Amino acid sequence: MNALLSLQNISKRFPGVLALDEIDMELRQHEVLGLIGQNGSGKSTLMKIIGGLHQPSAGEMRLRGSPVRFGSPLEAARAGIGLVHQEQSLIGNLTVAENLFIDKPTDFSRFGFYRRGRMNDAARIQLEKVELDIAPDTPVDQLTFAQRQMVELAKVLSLEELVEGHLIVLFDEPTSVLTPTEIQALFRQVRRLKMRSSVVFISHRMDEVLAISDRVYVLSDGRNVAERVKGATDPDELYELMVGRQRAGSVLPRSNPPDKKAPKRLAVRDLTVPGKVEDVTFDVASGEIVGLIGVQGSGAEAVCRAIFGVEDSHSGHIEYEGRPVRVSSPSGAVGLGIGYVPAERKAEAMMKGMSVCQNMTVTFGSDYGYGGLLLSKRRERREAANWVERLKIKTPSLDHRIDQLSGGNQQKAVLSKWLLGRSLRLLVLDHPTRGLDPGARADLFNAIRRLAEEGLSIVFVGDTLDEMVTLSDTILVLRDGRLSQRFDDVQAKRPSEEDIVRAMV
Amino acid sequence: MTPVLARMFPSIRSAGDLLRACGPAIVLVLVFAAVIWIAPGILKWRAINALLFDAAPLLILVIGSTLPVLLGCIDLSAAAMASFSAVVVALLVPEFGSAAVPMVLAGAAGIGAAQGWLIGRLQIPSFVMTLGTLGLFSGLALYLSNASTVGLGPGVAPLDFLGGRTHGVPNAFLAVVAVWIFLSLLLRFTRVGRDIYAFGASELAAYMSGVRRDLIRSCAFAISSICAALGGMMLLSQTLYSAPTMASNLLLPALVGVVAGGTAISGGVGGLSASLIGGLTAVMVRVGATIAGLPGAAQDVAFGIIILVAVAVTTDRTKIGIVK
Amino acid sequence: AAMAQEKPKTIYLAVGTTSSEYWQEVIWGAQQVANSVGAKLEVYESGFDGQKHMQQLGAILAAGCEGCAFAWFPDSTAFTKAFVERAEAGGAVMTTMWNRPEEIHPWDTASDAWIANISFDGVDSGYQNGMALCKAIGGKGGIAVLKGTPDNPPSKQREIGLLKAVSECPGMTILDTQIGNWGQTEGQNITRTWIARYGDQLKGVFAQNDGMALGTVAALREKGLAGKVPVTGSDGSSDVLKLIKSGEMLSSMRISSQLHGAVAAALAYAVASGDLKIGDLAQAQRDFYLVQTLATKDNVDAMLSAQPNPADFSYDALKKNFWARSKGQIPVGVN
Amino acid sequence: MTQAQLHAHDTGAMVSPRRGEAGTQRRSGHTALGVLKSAGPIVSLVAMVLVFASLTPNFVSAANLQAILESAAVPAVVTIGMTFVLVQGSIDLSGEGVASLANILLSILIANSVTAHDLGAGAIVVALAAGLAVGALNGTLYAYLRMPSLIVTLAMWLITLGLAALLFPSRQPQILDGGFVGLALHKHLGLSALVYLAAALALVAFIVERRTKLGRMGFAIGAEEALVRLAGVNVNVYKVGAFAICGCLTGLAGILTAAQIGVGNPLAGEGLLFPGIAACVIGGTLLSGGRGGVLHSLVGVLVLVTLRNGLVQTGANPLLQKAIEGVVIVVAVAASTWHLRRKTRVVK
Ligand SMILES: Nc1ncnc2c1ncn2[C@@H]1O[C@H](COP(=O)(O)OP(=O)(O)OP(=O)(O)O)[C@@H](O)[C@H]1O
Ligand SMILES: Nc1ncnc2c1ncn2[C@@H]1O[C@H](COP(=O)(O)OP(=O)(O)OP(=O)(O)O)[C@@H](O)[C@H]1O
Ligand SMILES: [Mg+2]
Ligand SMILES: [Mg+2]
Repeated sequence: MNALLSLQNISKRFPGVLALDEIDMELRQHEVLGLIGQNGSGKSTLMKIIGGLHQPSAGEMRLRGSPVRFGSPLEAARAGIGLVHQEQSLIGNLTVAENLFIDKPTDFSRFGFYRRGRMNDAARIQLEKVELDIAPDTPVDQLTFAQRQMVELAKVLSLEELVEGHLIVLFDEPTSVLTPTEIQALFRQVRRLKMRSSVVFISHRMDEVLAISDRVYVLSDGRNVAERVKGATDPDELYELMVGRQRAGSVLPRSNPPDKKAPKRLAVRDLTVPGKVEDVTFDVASGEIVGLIGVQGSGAEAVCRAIFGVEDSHSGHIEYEGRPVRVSSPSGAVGLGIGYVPAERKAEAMMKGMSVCQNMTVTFGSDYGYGGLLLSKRRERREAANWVERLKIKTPSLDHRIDQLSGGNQQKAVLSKWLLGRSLRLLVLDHPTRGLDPGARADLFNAIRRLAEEGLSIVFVGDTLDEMVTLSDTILVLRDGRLSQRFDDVQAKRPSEEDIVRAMV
Repeated sequence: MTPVLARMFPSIRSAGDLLRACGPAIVLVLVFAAVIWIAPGILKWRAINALLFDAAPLLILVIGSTLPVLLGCIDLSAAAMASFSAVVVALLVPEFGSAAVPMVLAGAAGIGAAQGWLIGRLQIPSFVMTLGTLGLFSGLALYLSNASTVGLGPGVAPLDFLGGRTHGVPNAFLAVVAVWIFLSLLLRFTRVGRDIYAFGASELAAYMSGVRRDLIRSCAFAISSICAALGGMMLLSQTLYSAPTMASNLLLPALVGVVAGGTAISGGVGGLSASLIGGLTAVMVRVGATIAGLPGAAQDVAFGIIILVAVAVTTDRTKIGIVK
Repeated sequence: AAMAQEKPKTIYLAVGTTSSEYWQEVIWGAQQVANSVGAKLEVYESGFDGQKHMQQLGAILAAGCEGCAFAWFPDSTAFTKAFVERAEAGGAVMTTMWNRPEEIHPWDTASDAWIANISFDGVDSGYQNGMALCKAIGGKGGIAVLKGTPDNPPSKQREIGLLKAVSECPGMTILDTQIGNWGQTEGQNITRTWIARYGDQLKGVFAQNDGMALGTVAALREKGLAGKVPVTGSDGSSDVLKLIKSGEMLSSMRISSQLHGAVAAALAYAVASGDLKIGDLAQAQRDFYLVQTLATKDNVDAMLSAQPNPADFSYDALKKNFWARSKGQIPVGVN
Repeated sequence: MTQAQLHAHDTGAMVSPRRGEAGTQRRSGHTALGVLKSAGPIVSLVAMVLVFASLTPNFVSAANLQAILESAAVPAVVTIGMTFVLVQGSIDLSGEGVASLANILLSILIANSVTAHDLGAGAIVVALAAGLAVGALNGTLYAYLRMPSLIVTLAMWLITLGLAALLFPSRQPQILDGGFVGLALHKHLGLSALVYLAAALALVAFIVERRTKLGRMGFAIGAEEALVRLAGVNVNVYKVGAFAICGCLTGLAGILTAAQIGVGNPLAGEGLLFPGIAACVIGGTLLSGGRGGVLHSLVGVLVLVTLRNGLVQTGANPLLQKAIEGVVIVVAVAASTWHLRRKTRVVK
């Protein structure tokens, strides 16, 4: 087989970090290449190098046998290379059409003036490919999250018309925020694309990777550790190659079921968030893990945010440890011993530019000081170090900048911000595993499980049914903002996934 | 670096970091050296002493203005507040004597806190809010003083103190140092200080971590206002006359001082020592330009160019992702 | 102060800005004095920021300035006392221009250093312009008043003078008073609004300085009213003199700015060099107005053609009698 | 059951309709609510006119409307330029210096009473070029050296003001070029050429803002600069472009001031800056960038000019006018952004 794109000894060094360490890779024509690896193993960096966003520190990249070097995404696009980023990359106040062609060589502007008619016509063709029925001049910030993801897809597909010849399309974790329907639509497109292109596909879900890829590379610590051909491997082997330990039993079973007679930690009565949630009622016992699930937009996220006091308005009664409370701001919630890990880690949970330690101690650091006002840096550092060890947070030091950690480790640091609080009694987790590799996810689940056993109550919104069933003691299913069903004692009598799905629709 | 130093300054990890951290101080030393080279007479204790005395009002404003900037906000009203409180003190002294001073400081704190609180409640940019209060304070200062200078007799103990010297050191400068030490301790060792930096680094993340942002914003703006009022009183103690516009021109030099020290206008990075250095740099540049005998307009040009150079050298671009 | 017999090599002059004709002429006058004694003139500009002048004075004194000669502009009356006291503490001598609080004088405050305060009679300016206006509108009708920065003494004095004129010209009434902050654009915008508001009722405009008067004339021109509605200013700058000549303006109080700078510099130099002793000076020599002339159509040609002769502003020429063109002592309780 | 099968299962689960589907929905500006929201500043303008009209009958006369429009012309030009910078989330404080510099350059180069030059239109070109150059330099320092725009332009303010003072030929040059001064004097339908010029500029700026890459990328940079960079767009070019436009228009404002007064003034820019920024923000342009635009800013200018005019018309205490203006700025901005309030919104 002839290699379309080959990388030889590619290294990438960031200040203080060797992200890629002499990677060799080969992409053939008409193939889908899967790429897996733990958080921080260098997958995105590799994609960005191919896509022209980063330049390698060393090594050579050959396209159809001749060496190439892309100075910008535009140059890469001219060579037929398109990249779907890990994070959404659409610009909210531009139109769909403008976003589609922002990084492409087009002739939609003359003397700096846009020719909107032509651009919108071209955009319509792309939107049809992904079966999206929206006007091309809609500003992107009016789209739903999933619609945007489809626009991202259309954005890369538009290379088909703009560039002659064979394409290379790079997907960096496109599925982590998609629903299964959308994943199927994506896969259909990928299979269609194979006719005239080669695809690199990154995901943390082994089964997805196996379902779509012809070949799989496994990255670890910036090195290429294995290559497997489809059919000659299975998810467990891939997992092992990636994480380096057995998959089975990675999440520990619960040792002591929550005490049903224990006092209620939280009682939510008739919670209504206008336009999102209606009359939701449930209890959380101490030490209980309550999983909330529903399709996107079913209100689970709004319930979490209302409990933490960040919904702009809500009605209903919330009782906390037997007392009626009105939580109207996060500081109020924190005062009650409630913590919240939001889904939007980058924007809402992490103070970029500050150190791991500073991020961990922002909320409860003063508990380790004197009188709640004076700080003791020594004591709080000791406590932070303690949690770094307990959660196995991979960081060079406590003073490393948090945004330079891998996603999973960022998530663990964010989680430990709450765990530092001695007074924390209820932790609300909103999609805490989004973007985490399987190993990190298992670590996180084990940590959560352990904390629940110690008496912390947890409200949890997960990514997949599997997660919910693995972790929850009680599962509440939300449909269109209302509670449609509850499953008790999940760990003892596992509900079938069909049952749960039925309650969701 | 030795482990001890590394512990004390965790953010300094390489020679580049060190250079950048010391950049503002190096700029100050260079400017000072240039001034000494032009006019060796400046090295006399009396001369330095007089300079510090003059610099005190500006320095205290620079220190106060730093807190809103650490949040990523800006307080354009500080200089107007300084004039306003000087006028109000002068008007209140005949009635209340020395008590006028603490009264006005308390009032300034209240007004500053209200300002900070309103920024949060109304959700309008601090630039706009304080532009509005800038107009408000200067208008009120004109109105209350009936647009005239108000003389201040002797015998107002706090102001006499500010205008005096202890062991030859100007008390106004001692006050600056005291405020600087107090606020530095506050920023470094208390929860308020930590929250201010957290707020500056990411307001949303800090809010979601339980930082009481209205409270923090109110604190920062209250401190800024108190410092401004104190600056106004220092000025008053020097001139013994208050005028409704006497400190208005300190707005820009104060901002220059904050930024020239390396405090990022986007918040979260920098501190009071930086501001003190920046403020002293701003003062020394003016002194240098004066002593060098540059014509007035050329002094402004030189000042502008030095600001550009100083900021170009000292801005820590690694910590600010996107510069606005 | 140290009455050093050694002649100062530098004269220090503080000005509000270098961006105006008035101040440029002040500098010119002081420059002639400096040239004639072979001294250097250092000019300090503040942009009307008293703090800036404080720092500059501080820097000069800090570098050592025993017996220095300062001709200083206190940006507002609030700073005057501080300036003269500093000069005294630094062993230097100082004359001041324009701004002095009503209740302090060179003989009662820092009296060893503060030689004199030299100003122009704002009340007289307001009065004469007001009376010219009264005559121009035939003693009857409404006028509007543009004030400078509100806390500035000349602005207040000119208003007092105008009110005196109004009381002597009972048919003339003040329609409105607005603050134009000495600025041209502000004067223009406010006048536009007056024209819209008062229409034909607006018979004249009393602007407290030439800058605002220029703005007023510009606004009147837009409506074809320039020359029909009389406008008065104060300063007597060259462009305003031309407007008076062309009939678009009525009058302006012409002050001799060259003389202002020259006398302030010469007096400072005289004391610093020992030619004059502060103790010998009478009060009328230490706090006085300089003469001024109302520029009107009748005398404007002469004013426009007059070229200042540097020789008239040399130190020796002035030294014959520093007070030759004094209008007399500033009345007590006034500034 | 493998996860792949699971996904196949809940395929059905995920097809339930989502809330807030944009589907066939068009622009927010076309919905009634959208119109009302972006009309906030206009509503405040109308309310202000009504209040003043009820206080003094003269307020709504043709003559006064002309006065308002004439007074709004120069601030409008400044504000249009400023909008391009603010929309990107940066700020330009150098306006007063740049306008002063352009003003003095023009008036010493055009036929005048002080210098011997008479470049005619060439003087306008030189003055505009100076504005453009300073703007481009601002943009370059900001974009390429990554210095905060606030401090770059603050320094440039001092520098340009100093240069204007150095260029000042010791007497205010009276402009003798009749055609140039005529710009402000000759009236069509009661309005001078300056008003038409400002209106035409607003139209051109509006087209640039909506229809060109420079305009659209400005909005994008203000909203999501990191993403725009990620898309490989050369952000710096657009930043420099915006500052150059701002500098050029500010220079133009200085030139127009010269036409209005008929004399050159090295302090011509005084008082242009903060009201200009306030006007943008009152009109609904966010200091944080990404929202607002030229038309918004024009409404803001009208609000401020109308307020000043109205305060004079109604005879408010002149000493308190600044204070009243301050309060109105705060109230107007709060009112025009009230609908954006969210607990999780960040406004700095
Ligand atoms: N711009 C950067 N500056 C410094 N270090 C970086 C930068 N980008 C990535 N890194 C570092 O490079 C390494 C690889 O990161 P990369 O994003 O490629 O990982 P990944 O495999 O995509 O992880 P994930 O599964 O979490 O997306 C990490 O250690 C990361 O901290
Ligand atoms: N229902 C609402 N709709 C829109 N905006 C709101 C609403 N409630 C509050 N806000 C805005 O959100 C801001 C934050 O309000 P909140 O009370 O949650 O926080 P806070 O007062 O800053 O917290 P703390 O009390 O801890 O200081 C308010 O200042 C207000 O402007
Ligand atoms: Mg990645
Ligand atoms: Mg609150």
